[in-house]
Amino acid sequence: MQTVTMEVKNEDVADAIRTLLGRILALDEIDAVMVPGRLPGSRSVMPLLIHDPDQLDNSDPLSPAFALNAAKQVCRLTRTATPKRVAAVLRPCEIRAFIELVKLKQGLREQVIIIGSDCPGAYPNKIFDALTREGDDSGADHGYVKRPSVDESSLSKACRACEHPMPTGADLAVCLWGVDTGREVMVDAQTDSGREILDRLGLKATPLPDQRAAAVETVVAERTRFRDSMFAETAAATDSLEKLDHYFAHCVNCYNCRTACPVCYCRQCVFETNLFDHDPLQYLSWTRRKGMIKMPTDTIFYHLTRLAHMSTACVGCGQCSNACPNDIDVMSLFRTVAHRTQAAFDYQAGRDVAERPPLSEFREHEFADTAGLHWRKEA
Amino acid sequence: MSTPATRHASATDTREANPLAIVQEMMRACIQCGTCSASCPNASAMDLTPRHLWRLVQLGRMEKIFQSHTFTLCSACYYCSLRCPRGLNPSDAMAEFKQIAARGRMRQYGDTTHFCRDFVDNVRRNGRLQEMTLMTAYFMHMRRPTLPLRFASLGWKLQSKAKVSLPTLRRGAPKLEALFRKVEEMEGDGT
Amino acid sequence: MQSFEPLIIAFVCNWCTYTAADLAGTSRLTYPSNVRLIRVMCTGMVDPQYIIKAFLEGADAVLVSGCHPGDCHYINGNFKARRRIRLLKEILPQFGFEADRLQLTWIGASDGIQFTQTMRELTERTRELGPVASRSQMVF
Amino acid sequence: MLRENYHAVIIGAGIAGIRSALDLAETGSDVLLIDRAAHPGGLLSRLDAQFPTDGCGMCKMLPLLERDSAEATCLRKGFFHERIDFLPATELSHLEGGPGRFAVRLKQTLQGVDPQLCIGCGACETVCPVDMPDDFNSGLSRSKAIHRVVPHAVVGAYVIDAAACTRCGACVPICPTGAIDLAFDRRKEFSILVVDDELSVRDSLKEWLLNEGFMNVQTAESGAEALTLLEQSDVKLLLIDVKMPGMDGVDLLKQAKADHPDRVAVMMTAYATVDTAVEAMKSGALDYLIKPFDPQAMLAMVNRVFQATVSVQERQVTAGAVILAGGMTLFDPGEGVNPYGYGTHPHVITSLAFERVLSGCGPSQGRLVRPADGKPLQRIAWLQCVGSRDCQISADFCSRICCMISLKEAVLAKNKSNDAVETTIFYTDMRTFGKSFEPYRRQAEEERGVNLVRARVHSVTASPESGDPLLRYAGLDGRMHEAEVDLVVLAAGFRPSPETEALAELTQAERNAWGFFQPQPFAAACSSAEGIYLAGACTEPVEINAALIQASAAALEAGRTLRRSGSQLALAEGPAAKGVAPDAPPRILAAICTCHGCLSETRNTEKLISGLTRDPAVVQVLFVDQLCGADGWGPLEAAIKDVAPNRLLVAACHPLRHSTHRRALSRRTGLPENLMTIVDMKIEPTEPQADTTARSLRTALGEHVLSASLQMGVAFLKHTDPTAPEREQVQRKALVIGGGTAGMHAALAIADMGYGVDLVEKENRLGGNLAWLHHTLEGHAVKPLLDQLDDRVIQHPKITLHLEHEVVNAVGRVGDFRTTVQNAQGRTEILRHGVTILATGGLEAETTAYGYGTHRAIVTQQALERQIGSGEADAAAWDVVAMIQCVGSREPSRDYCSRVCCPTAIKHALYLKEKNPRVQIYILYRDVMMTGFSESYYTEARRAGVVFIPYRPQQLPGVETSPDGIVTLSVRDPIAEVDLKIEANLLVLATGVVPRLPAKLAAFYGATLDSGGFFQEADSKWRPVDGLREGVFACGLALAPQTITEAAAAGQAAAQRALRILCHESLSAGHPTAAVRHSLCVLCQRCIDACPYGARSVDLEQRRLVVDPAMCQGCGACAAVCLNGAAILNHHGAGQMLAMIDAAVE
Repeated sequence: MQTVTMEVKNEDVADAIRTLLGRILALDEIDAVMVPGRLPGSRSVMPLLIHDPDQLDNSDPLSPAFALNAAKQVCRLTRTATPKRVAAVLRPCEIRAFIELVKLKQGLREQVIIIGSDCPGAYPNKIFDALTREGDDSGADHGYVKRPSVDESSLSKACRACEHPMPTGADLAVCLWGVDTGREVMVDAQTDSGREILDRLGLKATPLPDQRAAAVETVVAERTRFRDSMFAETAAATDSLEKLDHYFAHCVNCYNCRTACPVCYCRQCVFETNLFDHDPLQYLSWTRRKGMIKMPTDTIFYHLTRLAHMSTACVGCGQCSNACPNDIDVMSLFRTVAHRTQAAFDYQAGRDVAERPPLSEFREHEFADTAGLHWRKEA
Repeated sequence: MSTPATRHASATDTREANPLAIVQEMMRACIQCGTCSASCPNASAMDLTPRHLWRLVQLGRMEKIFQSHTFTLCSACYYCSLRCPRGLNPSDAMAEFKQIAARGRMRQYGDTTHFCRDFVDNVRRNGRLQEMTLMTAYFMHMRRPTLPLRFASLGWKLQSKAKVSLPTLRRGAPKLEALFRKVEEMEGDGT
Repeated sequence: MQSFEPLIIAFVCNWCTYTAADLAGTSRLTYPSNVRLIRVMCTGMVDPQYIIKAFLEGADAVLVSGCHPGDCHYINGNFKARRRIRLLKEILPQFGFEADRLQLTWIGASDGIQFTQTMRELTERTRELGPVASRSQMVF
Repeated sequence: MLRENYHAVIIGAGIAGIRSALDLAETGSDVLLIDRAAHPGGLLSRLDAQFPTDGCGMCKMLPLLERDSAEATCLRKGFFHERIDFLPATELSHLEGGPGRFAVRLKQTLQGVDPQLCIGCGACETVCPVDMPDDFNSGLSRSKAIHRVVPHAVVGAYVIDAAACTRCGACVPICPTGAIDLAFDRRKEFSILVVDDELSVRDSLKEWLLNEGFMNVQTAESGAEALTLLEQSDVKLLLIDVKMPGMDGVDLLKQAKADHPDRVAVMMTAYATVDTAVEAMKSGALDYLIKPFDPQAMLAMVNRVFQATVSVQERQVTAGAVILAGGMTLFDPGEGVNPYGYGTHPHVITSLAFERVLSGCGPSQGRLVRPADGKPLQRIAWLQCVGSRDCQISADFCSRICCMISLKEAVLAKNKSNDAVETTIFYTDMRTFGKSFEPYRRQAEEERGVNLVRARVHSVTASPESGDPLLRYAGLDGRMHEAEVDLVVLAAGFRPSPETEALAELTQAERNAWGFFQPQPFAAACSSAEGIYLAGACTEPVEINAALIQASAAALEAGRTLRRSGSQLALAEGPAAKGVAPDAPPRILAAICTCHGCLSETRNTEKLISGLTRDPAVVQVLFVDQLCGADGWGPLEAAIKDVAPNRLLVAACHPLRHSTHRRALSRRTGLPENLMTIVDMKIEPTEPQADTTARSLRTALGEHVLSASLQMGVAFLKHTDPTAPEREQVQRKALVIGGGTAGMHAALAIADMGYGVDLVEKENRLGGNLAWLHHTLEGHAVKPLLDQLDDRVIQHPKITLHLEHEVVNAVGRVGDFRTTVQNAQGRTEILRHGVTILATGGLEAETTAYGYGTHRAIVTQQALERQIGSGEADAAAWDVVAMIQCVGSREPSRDYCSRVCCPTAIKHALYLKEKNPRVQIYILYRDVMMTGFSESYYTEARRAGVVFIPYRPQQLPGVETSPDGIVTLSVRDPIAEVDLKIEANLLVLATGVVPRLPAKLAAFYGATLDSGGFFQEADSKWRPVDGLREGVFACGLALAPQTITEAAAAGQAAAQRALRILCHESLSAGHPTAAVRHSLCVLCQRCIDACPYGARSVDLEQRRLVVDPAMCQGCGACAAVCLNGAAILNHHGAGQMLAMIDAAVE
């Protein structure tokens, strides 16, 4: 079955999705569902791994925020083959991150049924935190789905610049745009496993509405516009070493950005290894040469290296900026660079699990212009 | 045009059974590289290149070979033999064709054969070449009344420049006669 | 600006370009003393980190040079290097390191003259570009 | 320096000699490698790129196991292995004894420059007045009499061409290290006696000689006086007048020679008595001079005699075996008829010279210009078969590699010119016989636009207008063509190298009609003399691939002889030097060469010292003079013992020069070699001082740079991991899969060396294709070979035979494989082994072309051979037999030449002709691939009357059958321009060879297949039988289409390569080697993809990444791809690199 429809009662789209999850959890081969949910006693959203269908009530599959990118959590569940599979409700950026991690052998794609939905975006952690603390998150919940009534500008910058809000790569895509969500949501199978699952849920088949494509296009166009202006701003803000230094002036080498980064998959960053446990003499030698150095050292070195290491895998989820204690806009810079580096290799992070990371392969005949002195050719 | 592959001569063939045998023997190792043809100063006048000819030899295409006048144009400069990478002797093979043509009294080469024979006879008889008697004898043998006309203008030109000698005494003849006899003896077959 | 002498760090592969450098030496060809050679086993072992480090620490240009395609002692290290340089050529220019400051060349064992020429041209080009803007004031 | 006893002496240090030497050294032999030339590398030292890789890659010959035993450096710079001694400019002068106990006398010609002292500064070259053609660049550029032998050479770099040298002496004082010896002293002492009855002759001779520096000249006016003088002094050279009163010259000569046969005598004679002088040469005179003689000629002769006396050093060593690897030499197109005007037409050069034109260190520095006038090249023509396939000059053989060389040169020229240059190759048959050659040709022709013209150009003339070469040839269209080009490249063939004749005499090894050494039937590496083996092109012109296979086979045969004669091999296990504890703080001793005082003069040494010792890791800085000589290393050794450093930094010129010293120092002091680093100071001569011609030296590095270089050296050493690498145990047993020719040879070779072999064969018998092969092209019967191999294998105590077994699974790595084999009944058995040899063979390809299978008169070559073998073939009953070559071969679907089909067709044609001289045989072909000496059989077949008809793949011959048993072929003969109908009694199809190597089986051992389904070699030129993954080898038809002899050699080569592993109890890593820091590793496995050698894998049980230290070659690709330093390259680690960068910017 390709596409099914689910009835929306009381305009509660999230509940319709909970029903879907309930049916999936009822399947024999599915052990548990990982889905964002509200922690009991708090309004905070975290990924929950639910086995008991009754606990689905705690889930918030269309949560307006994500404290962390759950891709790494999916990896924890799929590192090795298990007899049964899990299902996971993921945001498009989480799906892309997971696909990148699968390429890096951190998880097994076939161990998880991925359920994604059109992503209206999320609040930055701090704003969402503030909203929940105020105790009234109705605006951050119900109204959120009914975009565009939500104030776009309060959404995370990463989300506003996200030109891939569709759950590409999911087994099941919950379609919200171009669909009358007051009445129904549609679930589209995007893979063979997705189709198999749908076959067994006993839901009503339906075609996707024609107006969906246009609705999606509108969202993507708006975000692309935002993205491009963000690129321009960021590039201008960092186009010299001086500006770059300024950009990272508040960085304290806490490495939170890389801990929050879903695709930074190293157990320990090279900058935290003994390679950077410099000999005291080394610091003295540096300051002797330069007259003055900032402590801790290697800040720009770290960020540039991380760009070299990870920009081709960046999925633009924005968790790096979320995680920065000093509000450095790491995401904007990363995305600006990633856009160029991924384009250079005709690569798009998370697009296709079959595509190999650009630096994991090479061809004999490619990039002929990269070798040789450029100005010589011009002459 | 398709033709069946003609039988191929082997070393045991007698000259009578296969007149080509001796040339085939000489030219079998030819690899058709064309060095002979490119080297040949007369190639431009030939209807078949020497290489073409050797190929026909290998294929035993007697009739095609003797439809061609290529070998009659060989001036025996031996360029081809000097350069043949197979170490063959195409010049000698050309000479062999001339022999076959002469022996076989092939009409199409009558001009050449008669001229050659009359030339030799003339020298043998006179001890040197006497152009007038040579041409007279040649015309007689050819029995073609129109033939002398073809040579008339050339003859006139030569005569005006005193290039044609008048009949003289057969001074050198007796000495040469011994030479010719010896050659006959050596060749054995009297051709 | 006139007295600016650039510092160039060249990562050269042990098999080809280093041999070319030696050949230049034995042929009594000279190249600018602006160049510091760092011999590596293969261009394929040049981690992007090294290049970034070199630029941040004071190199005005970085050259990575190895065997011609197909010639790599380790079969395909130079192809891997080419991708890394391609990557860095997207990243570094964004931050004020002009693209010309990072170069990849194939210099074979017999190319002693080409080696010195490349070194001279790169030095000259870097001299034209001048020092990396504002790096000397940075304290990262 | 040299040893006295060697396991093997190898004559010829071209690539085959180097391969044999390395193979023997790697299996524990001490090897003496000699070469007539002053440098190793042979012909290939002059080539930058080979076909079909268009690259060099010679360094891929270096050891992959125990890498530290050799220097990791470009082989063109020099060649160092701890068990190989190389003697340049050395020839064999005498050989005695037999296998296991050869007494070898060698004659080394000293080159005038002491290689131990020469630092390659080149000062001498700048003052040498003699300008002469540069041999290395084929005379296309100029050099001096004192010159560098190979531009890249680092050690023994300079030599003096004694014939050209004028002994002006200018180079002697200018040499900063006193390395040049023109033997002036010995010249002064050299005793010459002039005997002539004429006073004027005696006086003038004496004067001339004195002027030339010969100060010890005596004269005698009669024979009697001369004899007295001879008794009194040790006269080296006599100049004797033939006609003298009393005792005449010849009598004197006889008496003088009677006592001292070594004495050299030259006769002086008037024209009238030349006959007497010639006669005198029979009595031992070296030569004669005709009076009145030219003083220059006389002096040249005296100089020659003098040089021969002083510059030749005799050496005597013992050896267990001798390998002849003298290679081949280029045919001189100027010889004989010279139709192409080589040497007279300025724009005609040889293919070897064109290699120099292409080279970055060639006459035009790699620019594509015409050598004679520098005109940019736009049109180049190659003429094939110059000096080959030419019966006129006794060269009825094919030089085999010229076709591919020309194709390659054309492609390289295209590369250099961005495809702008027009390239045309004039050829007879394009012999693209190797497995990757056919695609190379197609690519060159179709993609790169190299014109291939099937025509032979008969001569080259000059265009009257431009002087450019003008070519004339007969096209296939029967018309004459002319082409004007800028440059003609003669694809000159090859001849035996000049010393072959002398070597044959000394060794008693037989030669063939062409002067090359003659191998034994089915044993390409065996000469006719016991204990004397043959490697490389000394037996036939061959490409690199075949030369190396044969070289490895020769090493195997030599090794077998050594074992049989009980030689002890000197394989030391484990590093001699003790390691350094990883946590010991670095203590660096820095030793800086002052190089003949140059440093102290120009440097502020105090500043250097304070700069270095600022880092407490540097415990002492030492200035030593002449670290390059033995003098320097003495004080250094003392300092090491005194200071007890655990790292050593040396600053001197050319690190490679110090290889031997460094090894010796490590052995004596126990400081591991990998903790010693040599920084190249690049020593250069200064400009001459105003008051003297002498030069001093300076380092070419500026003061600042030198300091930075030293600091970088310190950084490198300080951050190096001193831990000695681990060793992995070896299962000292081999698995050979396939019991055909190659497999049996491999199994026997390994078993004969004392290691166990499991031989697994699918069939119920051994022999493979030998079972149906009847005889070879050369006429050797195959059955006896099969019987002999079969007997030996079955009876060999070290071979366990598994007939009717198949491999069903295998795991493991080099040194430790576990293979599961299964028999027909399904019973399995697990075999443990350290190496795997894939010899699964190949088959005749199947076909449905040309009506095969529809008519009994249409058979394959194999079927015909079977019929011949069984006696079924009734040649007498056949009038016409036709054969079609390249059936299904050399087409995109099967893109290789099967190589054996042309020889097989011709073999069968000759057989049928012999049985029935009247049978007509037609062979339809595309290119006749009768390479090397098999060409003569092609000639023979042509002579026997076999008709060869070329066809093009675009227009295949037609075949029709009739019920009466006649097969009718229709084909157009392009030369005769006739359509032929051949009515044949038998049509024989050459369908070629296909390998029988299942991809799954190969994959068990980490091997891959090439596009033809053959085993993919690690490198088609330089590692012809190795898999990319160490420990897996292939031979026979599983490797490539091969003849029986080639398969046997490949089997032995594979065995020899395998023995490198089996001869070790354990294998160790070299430096650098990759490793894993497990605490950081998250198993993303990007390093596994990056490793070109398959040395990395995941240990599934322990869930961790492992590196096989023996397989790792230390390229560092893994470390560069690993983001957080979990994959590291020891001894070239990130810490070292970052520290060096810091030091570089100081």
